[in-house]
Amino acid sequence: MRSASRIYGLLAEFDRPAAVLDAAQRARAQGYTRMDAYTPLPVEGLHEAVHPGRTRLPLLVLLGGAFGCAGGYFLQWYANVVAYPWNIGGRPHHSWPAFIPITFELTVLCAGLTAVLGMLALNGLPRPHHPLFNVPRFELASGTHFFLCIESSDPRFDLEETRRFLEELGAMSVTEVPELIEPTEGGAP
Amino acid sequence: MAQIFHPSMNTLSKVSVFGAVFMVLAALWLGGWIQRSPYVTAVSVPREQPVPFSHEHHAAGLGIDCRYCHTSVMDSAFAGIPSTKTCMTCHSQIWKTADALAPVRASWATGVPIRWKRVHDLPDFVYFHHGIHVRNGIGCSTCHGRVNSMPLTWKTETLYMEWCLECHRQPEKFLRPRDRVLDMDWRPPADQIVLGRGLVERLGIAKERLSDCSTCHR
Amino acid sequence: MSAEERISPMDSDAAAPVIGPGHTYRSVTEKISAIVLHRRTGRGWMAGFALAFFFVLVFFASIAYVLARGVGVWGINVPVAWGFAIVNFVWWIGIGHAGTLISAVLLLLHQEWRTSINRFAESMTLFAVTCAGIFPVLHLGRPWYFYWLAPYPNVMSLWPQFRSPLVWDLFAVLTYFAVSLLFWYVGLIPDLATLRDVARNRFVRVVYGVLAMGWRGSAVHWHRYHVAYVLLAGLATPLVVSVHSVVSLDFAAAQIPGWHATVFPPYFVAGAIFSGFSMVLTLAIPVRKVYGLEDFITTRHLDNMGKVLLASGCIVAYGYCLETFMTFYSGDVHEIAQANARFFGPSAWIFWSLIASNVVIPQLLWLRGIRRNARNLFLVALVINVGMWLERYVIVVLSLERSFVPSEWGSYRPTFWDVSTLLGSIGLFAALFLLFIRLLPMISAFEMRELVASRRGDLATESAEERGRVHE
Amino acid sequence: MDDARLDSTAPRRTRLFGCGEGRIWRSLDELAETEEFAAFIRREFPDQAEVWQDPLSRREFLALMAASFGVAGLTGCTRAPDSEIVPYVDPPEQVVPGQALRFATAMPLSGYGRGVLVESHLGRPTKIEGNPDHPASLGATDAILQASILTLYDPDRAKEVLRRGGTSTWGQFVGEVRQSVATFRQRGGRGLRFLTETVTSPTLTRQLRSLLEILPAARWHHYEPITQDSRREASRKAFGRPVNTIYHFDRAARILSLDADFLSVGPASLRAARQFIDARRVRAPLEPPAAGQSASALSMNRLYVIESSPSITGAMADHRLAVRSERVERLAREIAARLGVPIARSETAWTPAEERWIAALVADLRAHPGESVIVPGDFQSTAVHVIAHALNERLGSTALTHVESPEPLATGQLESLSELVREMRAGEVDTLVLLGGNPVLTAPADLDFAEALSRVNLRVHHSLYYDETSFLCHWHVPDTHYLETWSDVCAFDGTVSIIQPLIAPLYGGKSPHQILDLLLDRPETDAGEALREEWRARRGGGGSFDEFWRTALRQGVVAESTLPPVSVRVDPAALEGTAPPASPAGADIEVIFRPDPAIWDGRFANNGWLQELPRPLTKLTWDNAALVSPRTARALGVENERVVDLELRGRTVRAPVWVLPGHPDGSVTLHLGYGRERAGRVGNATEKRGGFNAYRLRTSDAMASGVGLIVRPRAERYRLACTQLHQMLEGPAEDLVHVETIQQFSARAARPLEPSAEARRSMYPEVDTSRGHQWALQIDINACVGCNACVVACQAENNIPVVGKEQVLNAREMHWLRIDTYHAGDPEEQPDTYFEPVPCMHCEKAPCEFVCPVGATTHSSEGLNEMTYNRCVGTRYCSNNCPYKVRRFNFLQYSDLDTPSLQLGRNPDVTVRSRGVMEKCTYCVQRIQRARVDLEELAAARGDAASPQQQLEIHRRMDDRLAALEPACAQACPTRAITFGDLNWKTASGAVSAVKALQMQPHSYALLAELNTQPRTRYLARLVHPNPDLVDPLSWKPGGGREEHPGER
Repeated sequence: MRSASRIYGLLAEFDRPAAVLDAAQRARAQGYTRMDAYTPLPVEGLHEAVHPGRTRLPLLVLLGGAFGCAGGYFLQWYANVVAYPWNIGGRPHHSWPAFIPITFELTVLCAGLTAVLGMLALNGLPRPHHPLFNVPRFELASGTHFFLCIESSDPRFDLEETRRFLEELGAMSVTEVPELIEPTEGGAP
Repeated sequence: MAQIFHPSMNTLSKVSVFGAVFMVLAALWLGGWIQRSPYVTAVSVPREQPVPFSHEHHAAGLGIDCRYCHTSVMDSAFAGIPSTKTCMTCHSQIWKTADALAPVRASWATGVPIRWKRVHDLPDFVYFHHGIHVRNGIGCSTCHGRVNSMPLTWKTETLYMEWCLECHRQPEKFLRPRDRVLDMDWRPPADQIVLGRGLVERLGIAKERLSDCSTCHR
Repeated sequence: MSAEERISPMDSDAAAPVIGPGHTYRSVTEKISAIVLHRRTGRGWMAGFALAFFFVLVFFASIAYVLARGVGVWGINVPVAWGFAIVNFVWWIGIGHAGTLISAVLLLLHQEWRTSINRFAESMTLFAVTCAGIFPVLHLGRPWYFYWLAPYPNVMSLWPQFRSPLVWDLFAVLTYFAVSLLFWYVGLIPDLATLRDVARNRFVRVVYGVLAMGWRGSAVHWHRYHVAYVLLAGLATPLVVSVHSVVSLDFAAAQIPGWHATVFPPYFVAGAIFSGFSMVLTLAIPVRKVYGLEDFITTRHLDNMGKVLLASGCIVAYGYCLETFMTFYSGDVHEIAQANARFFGPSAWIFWSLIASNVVIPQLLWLRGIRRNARNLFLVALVINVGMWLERYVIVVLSLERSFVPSEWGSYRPTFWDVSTLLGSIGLFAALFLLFIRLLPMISAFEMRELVASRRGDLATESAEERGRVHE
Repeated sequence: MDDARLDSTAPRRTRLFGCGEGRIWRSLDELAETEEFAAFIRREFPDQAEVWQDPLSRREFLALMAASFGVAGLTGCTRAPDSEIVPYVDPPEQVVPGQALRFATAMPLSGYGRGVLVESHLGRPTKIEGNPDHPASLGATDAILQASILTLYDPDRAKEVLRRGGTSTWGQFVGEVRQSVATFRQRGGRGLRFLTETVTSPTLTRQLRSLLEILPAARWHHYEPITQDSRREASRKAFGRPVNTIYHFDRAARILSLDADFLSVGPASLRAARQFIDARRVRAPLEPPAAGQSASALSMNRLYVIESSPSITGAMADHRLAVRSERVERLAREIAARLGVPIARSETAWTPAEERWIAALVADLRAHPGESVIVPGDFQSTAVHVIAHALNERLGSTALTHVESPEPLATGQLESLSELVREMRAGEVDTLVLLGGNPVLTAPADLDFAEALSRVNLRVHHSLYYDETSFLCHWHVPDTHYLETWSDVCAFDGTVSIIQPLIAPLYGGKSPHQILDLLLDRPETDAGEALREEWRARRGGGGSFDEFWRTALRQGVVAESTLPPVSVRVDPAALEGTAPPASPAGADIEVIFRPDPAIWDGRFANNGWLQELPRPLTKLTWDNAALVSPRTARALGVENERVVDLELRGRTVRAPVWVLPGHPDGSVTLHLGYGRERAGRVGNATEKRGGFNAYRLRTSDAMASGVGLIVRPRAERYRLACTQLHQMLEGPAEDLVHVETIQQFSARAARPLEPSAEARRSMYPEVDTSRGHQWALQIDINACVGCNACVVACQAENNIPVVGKEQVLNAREMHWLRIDTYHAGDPEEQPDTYFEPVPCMHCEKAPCEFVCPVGATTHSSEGLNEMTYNRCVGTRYCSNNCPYKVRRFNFLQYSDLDTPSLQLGRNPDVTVRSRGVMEKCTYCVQRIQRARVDLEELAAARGDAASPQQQLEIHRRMDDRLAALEPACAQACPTRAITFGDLNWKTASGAVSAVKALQMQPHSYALLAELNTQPRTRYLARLVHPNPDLVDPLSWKPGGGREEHPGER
């Protein structure tokens, strides 16, 4: 494939979580907005640094749970009261206490599914292919090393200056992350 | 390290994860659709018979009464299939040499019955009583369609339980006066519901009973 | 035993560490992934898997035979219409409770010692529930209609009868399986990514790469990941309580003496935890030994699990007492006759051996010597596993043998096929578990790294308590 | 069990046919080996069902695989297979497809007939009911009558004429017989002998007589293993002429049975049961009892039973005395003497208890002259019969009459057989024609009939099965089942029934009439000819014969054929003649022989329904056993299922022991008819089932009982399939059976047995049961004699499969209706015994329903607890949660779907259940549906009816239709213990239905009422009428009367 003619961003490597956290905070102070950190373990506070804001996930889960709850109860009510009301051992058709367990289970099921699928969706996963994987050392991001990536789409991004900035942050190394362009999209400038 | 995956995998994987749900639903829907398709139900699929008997000709054309052949339809569980003798009452006089009727004559001569193909076949665990349906005013055509227009007989209803229940839950929608049950051209009048309610009332039909399991299954 | 030796010089009052000293991100990562990627398949594993697989074949053969001839090949009869199948079902479901409990509850309680065992427990849960799920279908007179328990539009316009605890079961067990699966898989994603990146063989990379879903450890992802994980834990906690409660309702909702008891839900849940933890120990202790994981699964873990075992065991014992008390307190002649049959009847030996293994023997766990000695703990756990199976046998079978009308009192004798299905399911469980430890990281690597980080004070936000431990 | 058949008949057969014929018997045995084993595997009878070998289950297996995959499986049914309709070519009259016809006929058993009505679907008999117009049936049936339909379709019946065990044809037989007849004519019939069972058929008698006229030197013998010789001899001695004594229990206030099991044995047992119970029915007036309400208003007969082996008659007794058989005559003499009959009493020391018992009895009898009756047992000596006759005469009993015996042969049957055997030994018999019977099996062992038989040159056997006797005969001709043939038969009182065929012989059988016609050198016809001819002759002129014939066939009895009563007086000489029996050495044990309650003398051994029928009292199936009392068992050091060697007069059999509370001490009861070698695949004795052959101990001097039995316990055990292991009425069981004296009953007639409706209010809203039909069943356990008729009737009506001993051993029997039997009191002494039939309770608040996940068991708007087989997935949860455990599960494929003949006999209105579904009593819902069709028609008619009179008329017809609606159990019941009906129904006269009236009785109660399942099936308490001289009626309690029952010695 064609060599990297467009840059996805600059990738700085650190060996300690504290370092990358510090770097991210400084970068934000510097006014960088489009960046992300990649770590082999969740680092507390890091996401505020790289990308302030709260996730909508809990809301989604709540909605999912509500759907499961209502749907579950409706299902049972419809089946045993509306669709084919049987006389079952003299019990009322609408035996609501008997409908509770399944209502509960379906609530949990839907909420759980929403939590996971929502998390994936919001994270844009699955995404097996990503420019960062072009960087050979990035494979350490899932094991031992900590990375900060300032993306070229950042308004303040300037290849030279940003590289210098990152090196000042005490990165072990700073690498360009090439973005690959599909041949079908025609040549780049 | 190089990329492990081609960029197209991104779309592919997303689709496969988030589309799975819809695929399952589609499969279920397909199942239901096949179950109700003529392939399974044989609805409106004419049935080949050893003798190409035409209800159209006999009932509509010659105006023979249903009960002439289906003798026990009014009072027995089983409507009755005409014996070879019944056929021969006429066909010993007319069409004596018609090739189509050769099997009938053979049966009469040898005493070996004709083996008709069943068109309306219920599972063995369903107990259907023709007599009570006819007497309470369920017309032939309600379940069998306009048989008098069928050269070869076919099913016009699925005979699925859901179909039976339509009527067993709301008989008033389908009942007719008893003297009209044989009427092939019966159309429900505008005030069918009123008429039906009246009939249910007069015949003392216990509606709640009609959807008891033991009404049809024993 | 090397772990014990290593920690023995420390004063035994201080809590033992949850991870051996001197571990770095690299050491943890490599040690865990090596078991999967580099280490050669050991002879022990091979032998174990061969044995397990033999029983898997036995299982499949038995299933085929049962399907072909009917459940009559088992010892069941009237009055004892439920036999081994249901006993096994309840037993496996019970075992399947430790996983979610450890992962979810202990997570919410910030018990960091859970880290090195939760993956184990969760996987075990999945396999146990898988085994459990087979029996309810298999025990049907006409298994090929099992899907009639599920609500779906059909040409009969019929629906399930939602007052039946069996339908509750269906939903509870399926939900539990689904949620446990999600929980387990979500937990695996970062480790799969690790394996993807550590692996060298292209095929292996592709496989783990697909499973990892392109995880790249983004801080934002980590955040949402954490939220989702905690939410799941929050959902799973009531779920785990509900599932065995629902299972217990199969009996409590019925009216025959020995089943109709309001105490069942709580004490079934306790029993589930009891059996679940004992099974975790039964698996963890040998694996720990074989793969030399003593400094990941330390004596601290054994100790804690021993304590949980003891606690839940006491609750179960309380359940037995209460059940018996209520029997005589109610003054119901049938209940009392039932109890007498249990205590002194022809099958009394089963009841008493259950008491021995679930109530008496677990009392040994009061002794630290037992809790902290892997071998002893292992033996106790084994006994409890058996005891919990017996408990279900007593509830299901003994109750049915003596119901209301003496003319229909009966007895139950298991047949070859009863036993073969039980052993077969154990074989299936073992086989699945062996495959798991061979193919997937059996310890959560990223959480271990968190431990390392907190120990080394690598985290910017490190608390005094953590720093304290760093200087041990 | 096996060396009970040490001398296998195979070697004898070589001797018979010489070495030349050896091949035959060897091949025969090979046949026995291979075919029967193949049959086991083919599961034509379900025992040891090897379903894996069963093609059906393989199909199922594939089907289920297909169903579990594949989308079409979603609704559980794939494409419907193409099926066909095959109409008649030329339809018979009156046959309407889908509607059943009923024909009247009669079943002969031991010579005497009981009238039946047979239901027939498209020419296939499917169900047998009693004929109300027949004196011996009164509309009732017993287990054997009900089960006889299965014998009709039995695939093991003889199917072809056999000559020396090899296939032959009727034609060849005819040829050979015609030749030999010719030779006999020249010889005047010398050397020709006929052996029949008891015969009362006028036509058969006439045929035989006319044959004997032609062949004066020929002889006609008769023999029946369950013989009534003592009755015959006694009537000859006492009255000087052969008469049948007919007891009218409805006229008796005090009944004493001298070892007579009149409720279950004998040609009049059904009538006896009906009359006996009718005189015991007690009903409180429906309106609150008046002040004067007292026991006097509630009268009831009192039954004393002295018996040597527990019987259902004994179980119904108000006072029962269990003694060894030899003591019965001494007791009889004592009682007779005290009542002033001039007779020698035997020197016997009575225990104080016995003394009290006798005194009380004598006083009671004396106090009721005229309305007391003494019934002697068939298994007692002639003397006892004579004494009974004398006593009845002395007491001037009006509860019995006498009629001429309809039997043509007056000679005792044992005597007759012994003479035949003597002649055979002497070589005077050249040709022996055995019409029915199986003497090789049933003849007294000391006669060694088989050996004698081998000295006869030509042996012809005519019977339903190719049995032990047929095996030793040159010719075997298959007999016709009584539903396949024309014949006639007398009832106990001489009333004649015409037996008419409902179906052409399935297996080409020939009736005895045809065989005799053949011997008479008459043209070959069907038996009907001989019959009509006979009756033309008998009837003489006047009126059209066809008319007479049609009426006789329609009603099932020949008009005015009942014999008139004859007045007889006891000849005093008869009393002097009899000497008191020498009292035997007390120590040695007595053996009692009785017919098996189900398979009778063994002729029904191949009938699966009867084999699997839990015997009254013992609840054993598929086997007989050596029945002993608990005390005797302890004395012998044996327990249930222990195998013992029984030796009598040097002959030995090996039998398993069964301990039976209520059995007299010091004696052992053996049931006959088991240990068969050539009964068929169901009845043949094997290692695992089929019992032992008690005939091997039975000698001509010990036909009913004999002293001197030696019991040797062995090491091994033999598993017996018992369907009720816990029979003691104690602990939780106590409330299941309510028993009280009529004094206690009338004392609390107003007070119901149950907690008030208030106390039983449910948490759930009451279901509205005020509209439509609301079905209910009331079982009067005071009327239930535990005869099992209902159980088999239910099995026949509802296509209930036979599961075989192995399955019964695992408590998997399928009977929808079981008769629980409970003992109250100390089992060591003589406990009371109570019967309680238990069908489905059809609970309003059914515990089985709410646990079913798929709604396969639901509640109908008419209160039926419906079981929908085709929805059932088989979780068995309903069975677990049923407090009454009345549900039955098809653990394997029990219904035989392969044997064509068995399918013919099935009830087309009831689904044949497949493997894996639950089933249970449905109140015979198929009958309810049939009735509903008629009722709806009538309802519509009533809607149209113009005048109130018309409406009332139609209402009456609806009443009748409802009255005719009975489940099979109720219809079969000899004592009308079961009442079915509509709780909401009001008759034209405004009265409530019978069942409603019974439910309002103060002694009506529900089982396990404390569970508040609100059953539709309810019970009426058992009432007893003890003698106040023996026990205080007000403080009486079940089993409490124990000390009044003196133990033996």
